[in-house]
This record gives sequence, structure tokens and C-alpha cells, in this order.
Amino acid sequence: MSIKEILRMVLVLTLVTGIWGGLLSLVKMATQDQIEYQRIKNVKAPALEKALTVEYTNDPVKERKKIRVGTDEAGNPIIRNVFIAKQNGRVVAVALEGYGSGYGGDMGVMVAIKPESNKVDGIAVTTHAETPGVGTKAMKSEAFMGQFSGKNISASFAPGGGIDAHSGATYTSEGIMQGVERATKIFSRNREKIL
Amino acid sequence: MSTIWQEFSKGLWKEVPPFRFVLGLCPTLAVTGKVSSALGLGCGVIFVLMVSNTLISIFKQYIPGKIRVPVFIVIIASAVTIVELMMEAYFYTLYEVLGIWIPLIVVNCLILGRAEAFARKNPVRLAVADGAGMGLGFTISLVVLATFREVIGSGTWFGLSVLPPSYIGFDLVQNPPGAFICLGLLLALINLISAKTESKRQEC
Amino acid sequence: MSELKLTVTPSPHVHSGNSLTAMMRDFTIALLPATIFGIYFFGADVVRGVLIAVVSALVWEGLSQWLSGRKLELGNLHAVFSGLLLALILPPGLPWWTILVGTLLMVLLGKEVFGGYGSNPFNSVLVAWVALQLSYPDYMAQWILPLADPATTSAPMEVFTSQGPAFVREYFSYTDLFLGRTAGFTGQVSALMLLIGGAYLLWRKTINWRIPVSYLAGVFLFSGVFWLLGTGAYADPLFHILAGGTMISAFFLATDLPSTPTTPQGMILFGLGAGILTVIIRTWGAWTFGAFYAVLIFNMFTPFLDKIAPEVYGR
Amino acid sequence: MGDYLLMMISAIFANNILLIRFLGLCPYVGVSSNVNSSVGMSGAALFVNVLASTFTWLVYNYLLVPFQLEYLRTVAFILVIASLVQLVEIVLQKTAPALYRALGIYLPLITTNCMIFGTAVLNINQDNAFFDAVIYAFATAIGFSLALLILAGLRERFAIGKVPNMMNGFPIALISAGLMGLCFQGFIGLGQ
Repeated sequence: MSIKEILRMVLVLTLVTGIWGGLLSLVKMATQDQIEYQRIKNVKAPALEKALTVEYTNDPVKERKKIRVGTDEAGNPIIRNVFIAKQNGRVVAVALEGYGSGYGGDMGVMVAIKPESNKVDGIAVTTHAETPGVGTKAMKSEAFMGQFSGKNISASFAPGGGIDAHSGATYTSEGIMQGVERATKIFSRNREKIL
Repeated sequence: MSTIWQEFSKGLWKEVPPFRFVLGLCPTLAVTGKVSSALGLGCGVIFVLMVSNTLISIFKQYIPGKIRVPVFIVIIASAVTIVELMMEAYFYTLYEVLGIWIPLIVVNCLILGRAEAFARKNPVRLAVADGAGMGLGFTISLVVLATFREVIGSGTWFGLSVLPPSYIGFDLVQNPPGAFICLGLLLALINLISAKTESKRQEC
Repeated sequence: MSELKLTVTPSPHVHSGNSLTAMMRDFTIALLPATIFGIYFFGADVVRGVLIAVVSALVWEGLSQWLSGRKLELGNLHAVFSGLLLALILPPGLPWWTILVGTLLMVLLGKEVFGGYGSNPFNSVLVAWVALQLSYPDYMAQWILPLADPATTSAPMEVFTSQGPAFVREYFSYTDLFLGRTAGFTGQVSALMLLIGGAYLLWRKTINWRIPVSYLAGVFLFSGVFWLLGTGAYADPLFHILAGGTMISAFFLATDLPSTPTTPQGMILFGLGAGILTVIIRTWGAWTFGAFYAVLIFNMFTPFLDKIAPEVYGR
Repeated sequence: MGDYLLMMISAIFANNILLIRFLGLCPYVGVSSNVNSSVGMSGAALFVNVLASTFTWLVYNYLLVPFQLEYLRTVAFILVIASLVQLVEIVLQKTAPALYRALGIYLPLITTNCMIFGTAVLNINQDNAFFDAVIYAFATAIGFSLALLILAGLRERFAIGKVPNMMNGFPIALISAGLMGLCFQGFIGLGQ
């Protein structure tokens, strides 16, 4: 194999990967926002619709805001999405996720808050790894999940506070309470940024 | 013109994949539970096959023989990534249903097989025709198999009910073992048909 | 081309139709006690199920042989026997059309695609049963009430897999299990009737003793070990022998000639293995009737078990 | 340890990579016509599958994730696998000629074996930790080998049987695979 041949091979491979890599990153950039929208729409929207009981006319997924809620161990900022529900241009509710630890690990809870009255509008579980038929009983129970609605956000939602756990599903109930507690606190701290 | 037509049409019956040309079996079985997912994957394969055939045919004299396979793979894998990104952005439900089978288009032997056997030896227009024909043949095959499995298995076609509501779906054909059995029976049927037509041709 | 091959072929080595016919006749006769008992016990549903299964098996087999241009071989009684056997392992009140689907799958997938009886690597009756189980799980768990005042409408093995061994002892006595006074499919309820049939087959030398004996031993010993290790968590070995289709598997399903080994060692390993797997699936798996799955799974290993030692003659 | 065992049983039987997940079919019908070549293929697949999953996991988690290049996964994995196969071929030829002779002809087939690529992607999709990923790759390859060997055993029987003409070859292999899949359904519930 001559040097010329090897050089040609290297050149061709570099060119091919370079051109395609550039093209791919272009496609990636062009589709990035759309992909993020679709992901949120398909993963979070069902819970979002359940948590929002007020009437609204916009697409809260489209009108979402990103807020910085803190930093992780490595010092990178933690960014959360806040979904804004509007009726005829007026903000009627905002929804954001808080995480608590249930029986099977972390669970996400979507909490909708009415900023005018500072009351919880509704909550719904987004992601969880609870035992089917045991822990899931709590998140399906109207009596348990309904307790949060109408409570002022300054109240304590943490376990041991004013919320009764669903019997037989204590860990899951406490996970949900923790999630709501954290979400409401994030809202209170970042109220100006969100609205 | 006639040769372009020939290269295009061979993919539709004479060498139709994956029936005559048993390449790309894995997705054939995996995505044919529903007509919609079969069609979705088929379109992805058509796109990748046309892109790879076209590019390889255009640049065939610049690709050194010794590294042609890596170059082909890079081209194919990049085309697949484009399909992946596009599907996630604009057809999210389909993207979720197809899941792992979109990246797996890369290792679909059909695509590398056409690059190796056809595109690197033929002019661009023929390579395009070949890619379109093979891709279309593959898609039609998937849809045919999916039609059978979806109608018998759940009484629907493309999500619309086509059988009376009292029909109780025959779950076996929707399950993985049923996929193998259906494809096996379909291949046997094609064997039978071609044996019949060939013996007729000999009689003439 | 194939005529010139001098190779050892898989069993059965039946070349005149007569001995196959005689064998199938014996098998059919051996199933009669259980069938008659089932009719007495469950009533007209069993008659209906058996008639539909046998007639449709004959029709499907005749059609497929005629369509593929082969000689009609309905006289060898294999269709009659396998139709009857399938009817006996299905719930008595199954809708008529599911029985038709079952016999079609039995004839087509179990047998004809491989070239007819003798070439099938899987037990055709079990292929049909598993396919029905997978397709119509709801129908396959609907039992008829056998007695005016039943303790439970579930089959004994169902009670075991869903509620655990403690409940089994509460609902079923050994006498009930042995005589067959429980819910279930026809060919499972009476261990006694199946034992009579099995004894007839052994006396007529239609089946080799190795598979049924080693199968029952496998079930008994394996479940016995776990029962001794932890009473309460595991069912006792006698229950495993009497319930859940163990008997019909031992004498009628695991003895299907084409799909089981032909060497003495192979047969013993087949029986032991399938017996152990039966208990494993019942105890830890998802299926109530692990006996059928276990036999079918071991059908897959027959070619390897056959390689262990040379062929036994005069089986 | 118990968790690894359950994971392996599940990956080998109830979620068999080939019969239930449909990965690796081309070599399955291609080389399963006799037992000896199936053994060779199984060995090669096991070897490459474990290596490929190890390397792709490392590449993904230590190269693609830190630079936020996850979307290049497909390209990166296929390149890693292709070059890995080449490397294995060269190393084996130099260091273990006997093994190379046994596995050699199957190695090129492995690049386009969807099982290798599929296992690598599944490991990422399932968020497997490093050691889990290696065990998972090992178990899927064992499941693949098991299915391959059983089918080879059955097909050796068909060769001397009387399978109808129209069923010969692929049709009967696929139908047998389907019936084997039915058998493997019996393992559901074990190891989960």
C-alpha cells in the first residue's frame, strides 16, 4: 500500500464523517425545539391536563418557562419547566413538577397552582415506579388526591402535615406529599420569575 | 427508460424483499403487528435506502475499495439518524411505537446489501430506481403481512374496525410466536405460487 | 433422491398403516374411561366438545391431505385420537368455534406443515392447547360447576397458583382429587380414570414405561424435596401428582412417539426433566397448567436427548 | 447476586432475544441448518456481544453523554461494533489461530447481526448500569445460542423427514421458530 493510497483513505473517511457530522448537527439543531416540545407533550401533558382543573384557552406546553431552581452536586444548574395556563391572555394557573421519593424510587408530581388566590388547583402523578395495585391505589384515589385541591400554598404538605396518607399505601402517599411540598416551595421562591 | 423500469420493478415481485430475498427479517416480524407501524418503518427504510444508494452511486469512484464498508456504514447510519430525529420531532407516537427498530434500520441487511451488490457498481439513475423499488417492495411486504396480522389478530385495519364487533381477536397472530408462523406460512404460499407459475411457463 | 438415503430416521418406524392404526386404537380406548366419567360428571357439554373436536379434526386432516395431493390416511385413527385428547384437555364449556380453531391449528401447525404424523417435532395436541391458551385466556379459565354445592368453582391447580398451598388443603380432599370431584377440564379431574387408561396402555405395551414413570417420579421427588424443606410454602407432592393435569401428561401427552426421545436414557431424562419443570412452572411461573408447557418445552430437546445413546429397538 | 440470576433467567427464557424480541434473525435462519455451525456462530456471537456491549456502554456514557452528543448514538455504535469485529478478527488470527479457525467465518456475519447492535441499544434504553449491561449482554447471547441450537437440532431432523416441498427451507424454519416461541411462553413469570 502506497502512502498516497493511505492518505486518500484517510482523506475520504475524514471528509465523509466531517460532512455527515456537520449535516447531522444541522438537522439536530433544526429539530431540537420540536423534539423537546413533543417529549413534554407526550410525557407530561396527560398529567398536566389532569392537574389543571381551571378553564384555559392556550397551550401550556407551548408557553412554558424555564427556571433555575438550584444547582446539583457537580455545580450544573437544575432547570425546571413551568407551564403557564392562560385564559384570554390572563394567567389563571401555573403548573410545575416536584419530586418526592416513594416506595419504588423517585416519583414526579405535577402541581397546578392558581397564582391569584395562592391555592392549589389540582395535582397528578407524572412518573413513578410504585407497585401496581398497592402504591398505585393512592394515586388513583379521589379521596387522597383531592385533599390537596383548594389548600393554600403556604400550608405544609410534607408528611405529618395536614394531609392524611392513603391507608395501605403510606410510602407512596408520602412521596406524593413530598413532591407537592417541594413544588409549592419552588413556586413561592420563584414567583416573580414565573409570572 | 426500460432498464430503469426493470431495476425498479424487480423489487416488487421478482426479488421482493424480504420474501424472495430473505434480508431484513427482524423488523419484518417486529413491526407488523399493526399496519400503521409497518408503513412507518417502511417509509423510513425507503428514505434510508434511496439516500444511501444515491450517494454511494454518485461518489463510487472516490471511495477506495478497502474502506468502502466503513464509508457505507457511516452514510447509512447518518441517514438513519436523520430519520430518527425527524420522526421524534414530527411523528412522536410512531417514534414511541417503533422504538428500538428505528436505529436498527442501520443493521437491516437489505440496505448494506443493496449498497454492496448494486449501488457501487451502477449509474445513479439505476441506483435510485433500485433503491426505490426495493424499498417500496419491502414496505408493501410489511404492509401485506401487517394487514393479515392486524385483521385476524384484532379485527382492525389501520386502526379502523373492519370486522363485526362480535369478532374476538385471534391473539396468537399478534404475539411474537404468531409473527414467525404467519411469515412462515406466507413464504410457503409464495413458494407455492412461484412453483405453479414456473411450471406453467415451462409448459408454454 | 430421498429413496437412496440410508439414514436413521426419527421414530415412529411405522411403515405399514396397520401397526399405527392399532396403536391409535389402543390410545383411544385408553381415553374412554376418562371420557365416560367426564360425560357423567359434566354432562352434555363434554359430548358436544368431543364430537366437535373429533369430527373437525377428521375434516381438517382430510382437507389438508386432499389439497396437498397426498393419500387420505384418516383410517389410521390419529385424527380421532388427537381430537379426543384435545377435547379432554379443554374446559368443557368452551365455545364451539374455539374448538374448531384449536383442531385446525393442531392439524396444520402441529402436523401437516412438517409432513404429517411422524415428522412433527412438537406434540400437535399441545401446540393447539398452548395456542388457544395464548389467544383466548378468558375462555380457557371458565369452568362448569361440577357439583350442586361446590367448595370452589376454580380448578385445584388454579387455587394453588393464585392463593397458595394453604387454601388447597381447605378446599380439596385427596379422595376428591383422586376420584375427580373438582372443577377442571375433563381429562384432569379424575386421576383414577386416567390411571386405568394408563395401565391399559402399559399392559398392551403401546407405551414404554420409562417416560410416564420417570415423569411422575420427577414431579413427586422435586415437589417432595421442596415440601420437606418448607412446609406451608409449597404444596405436597401428592397434590402435584393428582391435580393440574399431571396424569394425562404422563400417560397421553409425554408419550407421543414422534416428539419424544427413542433411547432409554433419553426417555428417562425427558420424563425427569419435564416432571421437574412442571413443578417449577406451577410454583414460580405464571401458568396454572405447567404440566403441558413442561412437556412441550422438552419436545424441543428431543433431538439432543436422542443423541445420548443409540436407538432402542422394539419400542 | 440473586438479582443478576433473575435478570439472566428472564433474558434467556421469557424475553428471549430471538424468539420474543426478534433480534438476530439473519444468522438464525442462515446457519441453523446444522448443529456444528450453530455452535461456532453461538461462540462468536457470545464473544462479540459481551465485548460490544461493554465498549458501546463506555463510549455512550463517557464520550457521548458528557458532550451532549446522544443523537450520534446510532453512528457511534455501529462504528464501534464494526471496528471491534475487525480488531477481534486480527487479534484472534495472531494470537489464537485455532479459535480463529473455529469462529473466523462467522465473524464478518456478526457486524450486521442485529442482536449485537440491538443489545447495545437496549442497554442504553433500559438505563442499565455498567455491570448490569455486561451481564445482560452475556445473557442475551446465551438465549440466542440456546434458540439457535434447538432450531439446528430440529432442522437436522427435518432434513431426513418428509417436509413438503413448499415448506422446505425458510418457511419451516420460521414456523418451528414460532412453535419454539410458544414453548418459551411457558417460562413467563420465571425470573421476574
